Parts: sequence; C-alpha cells; structure tokens
Amino acid sequence: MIRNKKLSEEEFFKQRKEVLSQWHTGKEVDLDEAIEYHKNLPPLKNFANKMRYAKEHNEIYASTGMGKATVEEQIELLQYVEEHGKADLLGLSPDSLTRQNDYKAAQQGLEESMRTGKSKLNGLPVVNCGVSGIRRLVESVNCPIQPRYGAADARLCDEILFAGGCSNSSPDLFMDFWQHSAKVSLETVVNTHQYVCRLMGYYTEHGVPMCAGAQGFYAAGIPPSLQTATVIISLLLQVEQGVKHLSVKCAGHGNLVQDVVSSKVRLNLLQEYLDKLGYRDIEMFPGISFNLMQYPVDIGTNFAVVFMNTLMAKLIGAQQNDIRTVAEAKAIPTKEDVADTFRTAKAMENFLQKQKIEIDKKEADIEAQMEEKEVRSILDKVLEFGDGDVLVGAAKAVETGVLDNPFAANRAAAGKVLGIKDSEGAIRYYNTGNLPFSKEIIEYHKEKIAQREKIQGKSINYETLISDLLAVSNGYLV
Amino acid sequence: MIRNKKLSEEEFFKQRKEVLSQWHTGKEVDLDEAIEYHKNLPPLKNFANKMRYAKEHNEIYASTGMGKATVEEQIELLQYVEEHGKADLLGLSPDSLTRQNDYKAAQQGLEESMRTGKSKLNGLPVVNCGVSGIRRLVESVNCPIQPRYGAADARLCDEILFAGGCSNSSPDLFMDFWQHSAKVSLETVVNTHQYVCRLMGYYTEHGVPMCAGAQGFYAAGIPPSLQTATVIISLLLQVEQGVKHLSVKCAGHGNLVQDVVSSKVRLNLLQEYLDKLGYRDIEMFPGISFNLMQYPVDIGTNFAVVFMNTLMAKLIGAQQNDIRTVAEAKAIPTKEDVADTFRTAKAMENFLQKQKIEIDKKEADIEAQMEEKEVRSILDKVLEFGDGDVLVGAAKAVETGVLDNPFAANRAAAGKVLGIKDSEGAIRYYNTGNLPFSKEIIEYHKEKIAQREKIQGKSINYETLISDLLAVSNGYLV
Amino acid sequence: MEAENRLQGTAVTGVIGEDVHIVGIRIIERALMDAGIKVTSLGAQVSQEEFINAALETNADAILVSSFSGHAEILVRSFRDKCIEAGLDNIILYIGGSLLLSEENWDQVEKKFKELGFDRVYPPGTSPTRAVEDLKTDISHRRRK
Amino acid sequence: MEAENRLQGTAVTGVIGEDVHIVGIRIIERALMDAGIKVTSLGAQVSQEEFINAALETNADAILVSSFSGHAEILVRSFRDKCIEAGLDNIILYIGGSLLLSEENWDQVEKKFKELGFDRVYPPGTSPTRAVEDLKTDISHRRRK
Ligand code: B12
Ligand code: B12
Repeated sequence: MIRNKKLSEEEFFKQRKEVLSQWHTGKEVDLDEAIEYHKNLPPLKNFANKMRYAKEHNEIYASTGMGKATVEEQIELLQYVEEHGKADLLGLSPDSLTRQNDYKAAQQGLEESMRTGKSKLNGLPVVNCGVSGIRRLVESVNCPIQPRYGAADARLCDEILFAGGCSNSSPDLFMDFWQHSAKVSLETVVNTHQYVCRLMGYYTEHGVPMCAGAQGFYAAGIPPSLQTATVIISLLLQVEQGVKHLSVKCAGHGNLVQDVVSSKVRLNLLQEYLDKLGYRDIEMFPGISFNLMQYPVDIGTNFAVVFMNTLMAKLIGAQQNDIRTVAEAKAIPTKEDVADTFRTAKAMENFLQKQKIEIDKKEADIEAQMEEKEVRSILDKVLEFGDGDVLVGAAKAVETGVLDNPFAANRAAAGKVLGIKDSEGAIRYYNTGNLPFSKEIIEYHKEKIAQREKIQGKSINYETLISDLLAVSNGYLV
Repeated sequence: MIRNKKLSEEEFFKQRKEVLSQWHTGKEVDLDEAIEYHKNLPPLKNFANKMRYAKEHNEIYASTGMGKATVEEQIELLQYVEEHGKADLLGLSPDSLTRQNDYKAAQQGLEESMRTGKSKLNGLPVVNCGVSGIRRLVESVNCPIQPRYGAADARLCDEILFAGGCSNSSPDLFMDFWQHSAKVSLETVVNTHQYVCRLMGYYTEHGVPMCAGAQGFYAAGIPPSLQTATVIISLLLQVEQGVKHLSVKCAGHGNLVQDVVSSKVRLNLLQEYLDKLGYRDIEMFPGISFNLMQYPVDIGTNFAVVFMNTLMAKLIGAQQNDIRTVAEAKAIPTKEDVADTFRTAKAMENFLQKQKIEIDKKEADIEAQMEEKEVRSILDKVLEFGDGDVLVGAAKAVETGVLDNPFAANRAAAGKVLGIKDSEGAIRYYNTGNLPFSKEIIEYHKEKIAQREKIQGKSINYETLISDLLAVSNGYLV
Repeated sequence: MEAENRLQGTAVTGVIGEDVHIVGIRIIERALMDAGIKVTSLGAQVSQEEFINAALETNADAILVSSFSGHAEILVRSFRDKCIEAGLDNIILYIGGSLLLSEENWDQVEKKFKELGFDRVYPPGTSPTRAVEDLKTDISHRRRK
Repeated sequence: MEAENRLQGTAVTGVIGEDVHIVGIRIIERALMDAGIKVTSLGAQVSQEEFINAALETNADAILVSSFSGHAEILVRSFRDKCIEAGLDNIILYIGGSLLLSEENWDQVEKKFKELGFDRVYPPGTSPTRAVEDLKTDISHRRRK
C-alpha cells in the first residue's frame, strides 16, 4: 500500500535483512561501522559538505556519470579525471544489469571484463564489487564520488555505495518509475525509494549528512511544469524519510529565460510545500542539465552544448553543472573524453563565476507566473486525489494522466502530453492531455505556438516535433 | 606632413602609379574593370552587404584569419571551412613577408612551397599571387573573403585584394603603427593608410561599398579607454578619405560588464565625434574579439575561450564574432582546426541568437560613465594638440605619451601605461603614465585595484601583471 | 508505384534486454505506421521470447529490435536460431541503435550483426524514412517468394 | 649559492627578421634584469647583423633570439658562422618562441635548431625562471673556461 509516511525503525530493519541477503556482498555491510568510516573521511569528501562549500564560495562544479566494468578501470578513470579534468566531483555509474538487479549476469560481465581486460559492461557492477571495492575507489581520490544512476530498486546497490563511503544518491521516484524500467509498478518503486531514503535519513540522524535529490524524469521536449511537479513529489517522499540535504535538479531546454525561471519556480514552490507540510531545516542545492533527447554527434556542437549547460548553471546559481561528455552520442566515453569535457567546463565556470549577467526580468516575470500556476494546478490536484497524501495522490494522478510522460519506457503512462518549441526555443504544451490546466494556461501555450507558426509561415506537425527534439543535436535552438 | 585631409584625386593617382609599380602584378590592376567585376558579383559576396544582412537578421558571424602559401592550398582551406565549418565569412591572411613588403622573399617562399608541396609561408603571398589569383579564390566560394592583416604599408596588397574581389580591409592606424612594425614612423603609416582609405572611398563612390574598420591596437592587458581613443582616431582617418562602412571592433578582456560597456561607449562616442566633425551617413558594424596575449595550449580551455568570445558578441549585438581557432597557440591551424572551431562558434551563435540576457545595468552605468570620461580626456587632448586635426594631434600625443602602449613592437611608444585586473577581471590602470586623466579617474582605478589586493590579501607586483596576462590562457579569469 | 504504396505488412518492435532506451524505436514505429505498416509495439525491456511470441501471434513479416545499452551482442545471441525453431522461418530481422560499448568502425559492427542473423543493421541517427523504405522493399521480396 | 647569486653577465635580446612578436622576449628580458644580468634589448625586427654588432659593442656573453613568425629556420641560417666570423667565438646562443609553421615533435625541433648552432632552444610557454637559471649556469661555465 502506498503512503507517504516514514518507515518505522522496525519495518526498516526487517526489510533490511532481506535486502542484504540478495547477494553475498550484502554481508559486508555493517551500518555502525560504516557510519564510523564516514566520520573519519575528510569533511569535503562528503557530498553535502562539498555542495555547501560550493554555495558559500559561489562555485559551480561539473558533474557527470562515468562507469567502467572493474574497480581497477574505474580507479584509473577517476584519478585521470581528477587530475587532468580538474574535477571537483567525480561520478560513478553502475551498469544496467546491476540497475535491473541481475547480479548474476553482472557477475559474468565483470568476470569476462577481468579476463579479457576489456570493459564488457556499460558501468560498474557495484553490488558485485562490494563494500571493499567501493572503499578502494573512495580512497583513491580526493573528490566526493557521486553515484549517478536510476533504478527501480536500488536498495542493495545503495546500501553498498553508502557503506563504501558515498554520501549521495538520487532516489528519484518518477525518473526511476517511468524511465528506468518498463514494467514495474509505482507502488514497488515507492517502496524501494522509501527504503533508500530511510537509510539516508538514518545516516543523517547519526551524524553523516546524506544528500538525496531529483530531476523528475527525462523530460526532453516536455515543458518544465510537469517535471517540476514530479520533482517536488519525489523530494517530499525523500524528506518524509528523514533526508535533510537535497540536490534540486532542473532540465534546461535551451531557452535561458525559461530555464532560469523553471529552476527558480522549482525551488520556491518546493520551499512553499515543505513549509505547508511541516518539513523543517531542509538544505537545497540547485543543479542543472541541458536535457537533450540526442546529444550531438559533432564534437564542435558538443562543446557548444557544454557551454550552454554551464551558462544555465551560472544564471540559476547552481552548484552542480550536470553535463554529458563530448562523446556522449557515440559510446561509453574514454577517460580522455571525460577529462577534456571537464576541463572545458571548468574554464567556462571560472570565466563566468564573477560575471554580472542576468536574464530579462520582464520576460522572466510572465514566464514565472504561468509556470507557477501550472505546477500548482498539478500538485493541488495530486494532493486533492490523495487527501493530503502526495504519494497516494500521485498514484491516482498517474492512472488518470494528471501526471504524464510521452517518452516513458514504462507502460504505465498515459502518454498524451506533447511539447513543442515556440519561436524562441522555449518548450510549450502542444497537447495538454489530461493535465488539470485552466483555460488561461492552455491559451497561453496555444498562443506561443501560433506565434511560431506565424513567424515560420508554416503549421506545426509531427515532423516539427521530431525536428524540435533533435534541433540542438544539430546545432540549432529551434 | 601629417594632416587629416582627403587626398585630391590628382595626388592619389600620382601616388598610385608608384604603388602599382612595386611588383609586376601591379600591372594587372585596372580600377574601372575591377569596379565592374565587383558589380557582377552576387550582392552577399560584398562584405558590407553581408554585414547589413547580419544586422537585419540578428545574426552573428564567426570570423578569423586563415592563410596558406599557395592559391591552391588556400582554396582547399576556404572550401573546406565553408562546407564543414558552416562559415558565413571566410578569412585571408597574407604572410608576414608580404606585410613587410618583401615581395622577393615572399616569391621565394611561394616557389619553395609549390615545389615541395608544403606551406613554407605563414600566410598567402597576396601580391605575388596577383589579381587573377585572388579572383580564383573569390570565385571558389560563396562567402565574402575577408582580408585579415595589419601592415605598415598595405597599399599594393590592398590594391590587389580589392581588384581581386575583396571588399573590406582594416587600415587600422595604431594597430599597424605600433604592432606591425618596429621602426616605421607614424607619418609613413598615416600616409599609406590614407592612400588605402582613399582607394576604398573611390570604390565606394563608384558604387562598390567597401568596409573598413579598426580595433585600435593589440590591447591585451590594457584598459579599454586607450584602445577606444585609438579606434576613433583610426576611423576618423578612414571616413575623411571617403569610407562609409565601418567595422567597429572591440577587444574583450573577459569581464562582460566592462566588455559590453566598452563596445557601447566606442559606438556612442564615435557617433558623437562623427557628428561633431561633420561626417554623415556612416554605417557601423560592431565586432568583438577576446583579446588574449597568449591563447590556451589546452584544447578544452580553447573552446571555453571561443565560448566567451561568442557570449560577448551576443551581449554587445555584434555582427562579427572575431575568434581564433582552437589551435591558435600551437602553429598555423589546419583546415580541420578552423572548421571545428567555426562549427562550435556557429552552434553557440545559434543557441544564443534569440536569448534575452543582459549585463547588470547598474554596474554598467557606472562603468560607462567612467570610460566615457577617460576616452573624452584623451581625445579632447588629442584634438587640442592638433588644433582640431585629429591626426596632427595624434602625432604629438604619441610623442608625449598621451597615446601609449606598453607592448608596442614599435620603439615609438612611451610604454609607461600598465594595466592590471581588478577582483572581477575587469582591466584597470595600474600606471596611467602620461594619460591626461583627472584625479577622479585615477582614484577610481586605484580603488578597484586596492579592492583586489584586499580580497586576495596580497599586494600587486610584476608577477601579478604577468599572471594576469596569462590567466585566461590557463583557464582563469583572474 | 501505386501497388507498392498500397503494399502493407506487419512488424513487431521493441527494445531488447534490460534496456530502457525507448525513444529511437518510438520514432521508427510512428514512421512505419504512417507508411501503412501494422506495428505491434512491445516497448522497452523485451526478451527474445516475447519478440518471438508476438511475431507468431501477429503472423509478422518482420521483427525490429532496438538496443542502446551497448550489450546488444550478448542479448541477441542465437536469436535467429530461436526464430527458426519457433517456425518463423524467413522472418525479416532488423536491429538498430547504439550497439556496442566502444566506438568501432561501422562496417565491422554491421558485419558482426549480420553474422548474428540480422538482415539489416542501423546506426544511431538513422532516418526513419530509410528504415521504412528498406522494410517495404524487403517485405515485398519476402511475399513474392 | 651566495656567489652564484651575485654572478653577473650581459646579454643581447631581440626578435629576428620581419617578426613583430615582442611580448615573449619582453618577459624574458625583465626576468634577466631582475636576476642581475645586463640586457641590451633590440626589440622587434632585428637582423642578424644588428644582433652581432650589439654583441660586439657590449662584449656580451649571450645572444637571445626570439622568433614567433614560423620562419625561424630560414631567418637564422648561418647565424653561428657569422658570429664566429665577427669574432664572437664562444658566445652563447639561445633561441625561443614558436619556431616552425606546423606543430611538430618538440625533440625534432630542438635537434634542428641545435644543429643550426644554438646552445639551447625554448618552446612557447617557457617559464622565464628556467631561461634565467640556464643562462646563469652557461655564463658561469663560459667564464670559467
Ligand atoms: C536518453 C538517453 C537515456 C535515457 C533513456 C530514456 C528513455 N526511457 O528512453 C535514460 C536517462 C533513462 C538513459 C539511461 C541509461 N543510458 Co542512456 N542515453 C540516452 C541518450 C542521451 C539518447 C538516446 C536516445 O533516446 N536518442 C534519441 C534517438 C532518436 O536517437 P537515434 O539513435 O538517432 O535513434 C535512431 C536510430 O538509432 C535508429 N534506431 C534505433 N533503434 C532502431 C531499430 C531499428 C530496427 C531501426 C531500423 C532503427 C533503429 O532509428 C532512430 C530514429 O531515427 C544516449 C546518448 C545519445 N545518443 O545522445 C545515451 C546512451 C544510449 N545511454 C547509454 C547508457 C550506458 C545508459 C545507462 C546504462 C547509464 C548511463 N551511462 O547513462 C542507462 C541505462 C538504463 C537501462 N536500463 O537501459 C549509452 C550507451 C552506451 C553504448 N551503447 O555503448 C549512451 C550512448 C550514452 C553514453 N555515451 O554513455 N539513457
Ligand atoms: C599576440 C600575437 C600577435 C600580435 C603581436 C603583438 C606584438 N607586437 O607582440 C600581432 C596581432 C601583431 C600578431 C601578428 C602576426 N602573427 Co601572431 N600571434 C600572437 C599570439 C596570439 C601570442 C604571441 C605572444 O605574444 N604570446 C605571449 C608570450 C608570453 O608567449 P610565450 O610563447 O609563452 O613566450 C614565452 C616563450 O615563447 C619563451 N620565449 C620566447 N622567445 C624566447 C627567446 C628565448 C631566447 C628564450 C629563452 C625564451 C623565449 O619565453 C616567453 C616568456 O615566458 C600567437 C598565438 C599564441 N601563442 O597564442 C600568434 C602567433 C605567434 N602569430 C602568428 C602569425 C602567423 C602572425 C602573423 C604572420 C599573421 C597572423 N596569422 O596573425 C602576424 C605576423 C606579423 C609579423 N610581421 O610578424 C602565428 C605563428 C605561426 C607559427 N609560428 O607557425 C601564431 C602562433 C598564431 C597562429 N597559430 O597562427 N600576432
């Protein structure tokens, strides 16, 4: 049964036994010892601490996923990127078999990779490497290592990552439900995520700050309000279980006014709902990614994408500049790809750090007003559905298409909503599906689309949708 | 004798005979035929027309120098960059022997390059290639080809370039006097430049718009007002000779507020002086470059430099985004280097074109006020020196250090002025030498420097100067 | 020409294995439908068995497999054999997406997957039109046999 | 150490040929002067003869040639010979800057210019401190001979 309610310690530890027995490395996890281990790490190896440091010093850190099949390869990668990429944060991507809890297949991949000396997995088989493997990583570098992945059930994997010395994760309800699994039910994902957050809360309560966070879902081509609604729901799940430090992520689409506004709206409304629902002392760290459906194949355009991402980060005051490497479209990036990308991002950040630039305030005000209305419409409907319980409401909202995603991998999505760019590259609702929007909102979007049709002198169709999705990849905004 | 006065047709044609006899290819130049040739070119192959098109369509064009030793190699380069770099403007850099009028040595280099099939010159020996050579270039591509170079005496080279179908040049008085020659006198450079501008004026009067322009001098590390003063003087020389289309260039140093302001101040004051001195119907096209003393060796940082350049171009409303290739620090760039760089710049421009971003208005106002005062102080002194003649005054100003440049190659520069960055990366006067500044101005700069010393907790010295000069090259702003 | 335009076919589509990258195949599906081909869309995370069963049920001309995880090589092993075993004798098999973990020469990739039993292999960035044209041709050949 | 710090020398500096790239050598000059070496700075666009005459006049220990045009190879041909002819027998010759037109292996570049008679060769980005240290060492060797 879905409920947004903190797991009791009893429930939690009962479930925990089961989780740790899913693979033999689960035995290595000793919570008390792990808490001690964290306390003995240098303070800035803790993710939340490092984020706070960035905030206080007005710094922006590049971050991205990076994963190799073995601990040795991963160490080589991380050390290379730390040194040659001037990295402030390192990444760790588990492979997709691990994400799907197929530890047996992952073990085969790991063994084959070790035998052949060639990476046979698209990331690190974290569970198979165990706590000691992760600690070797953590101890091999100076930066915090940020696990970066989505999964329907990350419980065991996160247990091992945390015990290994990692101090953040993204138990991102809608990302994981819609994007990372085809058949799982919302209830299952809620349960696994409550578990992970309860675990993070436990560490936090025992003096080890753990940073959770969410981006909502992979929203390329979909207007920001829908993503914002799902982000806030995910974060409300997290704080209920005791998480105190949040990385509040936003997906930019390329129109800077819209992107900056959506980050602001997200932070403001989150604070509002936290206050309303009685959650106190929550620390927030904004982050941003340039959310493309397809990264450019051309290296030049790729650098331009990194640049836009960094400019967005600067304009929203992000601590995390969530980028992809310039080899993203091709294959698993090499260590050189990652380092080159990080170095560029670092130079851009350095160049932008102290600049006094901003988006047009008048445009921003209108945009913010509309977006707030949209998010409130969705969230209020969700709360109404759930009689005040945001997760109960979310389940109903998914069923009825009040929460929707046209590009979900999961079958459980109405898939009616569609987005399209306006003449300035902001994303508008082409189809609002069952979103509970007022006429005013619907008209606003229609008008923006009509304006584009007028300027371009042709009407919008399915081809336009696809070309919009791929525009940035081809070096255009619209 | 120096005088800012239009050459009479008689004087001009007398001198012209001499100029065209400096090398045998001079014979190929037939002014009337050349004017006809231009009139038969597609309108958008004309540089001024293309600039106007960019202005009207809110477009930003990347531009850079590019030169190979032979026409064949140059064609290959230009075609490659036009296709793979999505270029809107192409460049043409003459080699440095040609710039120094050593056409004999250039001929040797050309022949050796043809024989060995390897470029033995750092640019195209324009004079040796002759009018027919340049026309082959012009006809091999669709974009206008922009000659990009400085020289104390470019008369013959420009005769050939214009007759060959090029429609712009930069007879940039101070750039060429201070930067491009060690021993030449100001008088000589004034004379050669008046000749070139008179030639451009002649084409213009006969229906072929020719675009001149100036950037002042290579001002890495020197506050913008000094460069602005020299730009305005150069442009006043140009318009007096009949030039009607100006590319008004600005060198950014990396602090966006300062860079945007200095472009604005430059355009505003230029208009003011044009009005005051009675020049009408002058069309201006702003352009910007990121003026570094040393381009980064690291490719990642190089892309970040291109990005800053493009952002500056966007913020000042430039038509020309004057960049260097990402291989600038290494050697003469290959065609791939140029194309990669252009493609990135193009994508960045596309991404930025419709964005509504701006610099902080309050900061900008203060900065603009001070800079205007500085430029006026210098220019009014120059006009005072010259009794209303800006060139007569300039000569005296150079002697007395009222116009100055610490990094001049020419011995005729007081070399007393020095610049340093403030805590936000704007360039301030560390030493005002003999600049005719009021106490208010001097204090303003002192204060900014003191602020940096306070923030960084250490006082400024020669090491700081050098590290400031190289900061961007190493991936930092300050 | 007329006849060809009216020519129909049926295809089963899906993303194989643990893979959730759904967008590429969604775009292809849409283009197939627009071209008059009947599509049975299985979505993401589809097993070999699910593909085969759907093909049997719908009497499909073709199975279009998408894969972006980089694990394709492992995931499609003996797929052709299993099709034949199940009686899908001359079914058309396509595969497309980001097939391998490291950037490799495309010719080699194509060869590898043809040896694994696929009739056609498509790289990232394939235009839907191309896939549609190919499939129409192949179906008409198959039906003429 | 003490002795070494007080050790002096004299050097002639300049940019050779038609080249106007003055900044690199300016930085080096300043560092040399700070280290107590007497510098005769010829500036940009200096011919071989001007270098040699200045060295004779100042009884210099070393000539430091800078070149950024990419034409260095041609511009310094038989410079060592001319020095010897002029009686500058064992004068120290350094060259630095962006020496060739295309990016080439540094070892090869160094070898080429050593064969052309230079004692030391410096790439772009050379730290002034390194040049100063080298020159101090070389001058002390030269004087001990
Ligand atoms: C979006 C995306 C995601 C989203 C997917 C959302 C969703 N539900 O679809 C999310 C965030 C969930 C995700 C997760 C992961 N991803 Co991912 N992802 C991408 C990304 C950015 C775009 C892929 C995409 O949808 N493109 C859009 C379509 C339109 O692209 P397209 O290739 O042009 O499609 C055409 C052709 O491929 C062709 N086509 C495709 N299939 C077929 C089939 C047939 C029969 C035919 C005819 C044609 C055809 O037609 C399409 C339409 O024209 C790519 C990188 C990139 N390309 O930019 C990585 C990428 C595919 N992901 C990758 C990886 C490794 C992962 C993860 C394992 C972890 C990670 N490192 O991020 C997880 C895996 C999760 C899992 N269990 O599978 C790798 C794959 C590596 C490899 N192959 O070597 C890539 C290449 C990124 C990288 N460089 O590391 N990812
Ligand atoms: C500034 C600059 C100019 C300015 C020069 C201003 C001036 N008066 O000094 C201007 C705009 C006038 C100019 C003109 C040209 N330039 Co220019 N320029 C540059 C640039 C951007 C910086 C050079 C510089 O001053 N660096 C600053 C110093 C501090 O750099 P550094 O290398 O680190 O210096 C150290 C070492 O080299 C060493 N060092 C140097 N000399 C010596 C000597 C000794 C003995 C020792 C011990 C050490 C030493 O110590 C220095 C201090 O630490 C470079 C590209 C780059 N590197 O970014 C091109 C570059 C040098 N220029 C180049 C060219 C070709 C030209 C032009 C021919 C045309 C053109 N394409 O632009 C004209 C030539 C004019 C002429 N007649 O010579 C090429 C040279 C190509 C090559 N070598 O293959 C370069 C590399 C650009 C390129 N990639 O095409 N240029």
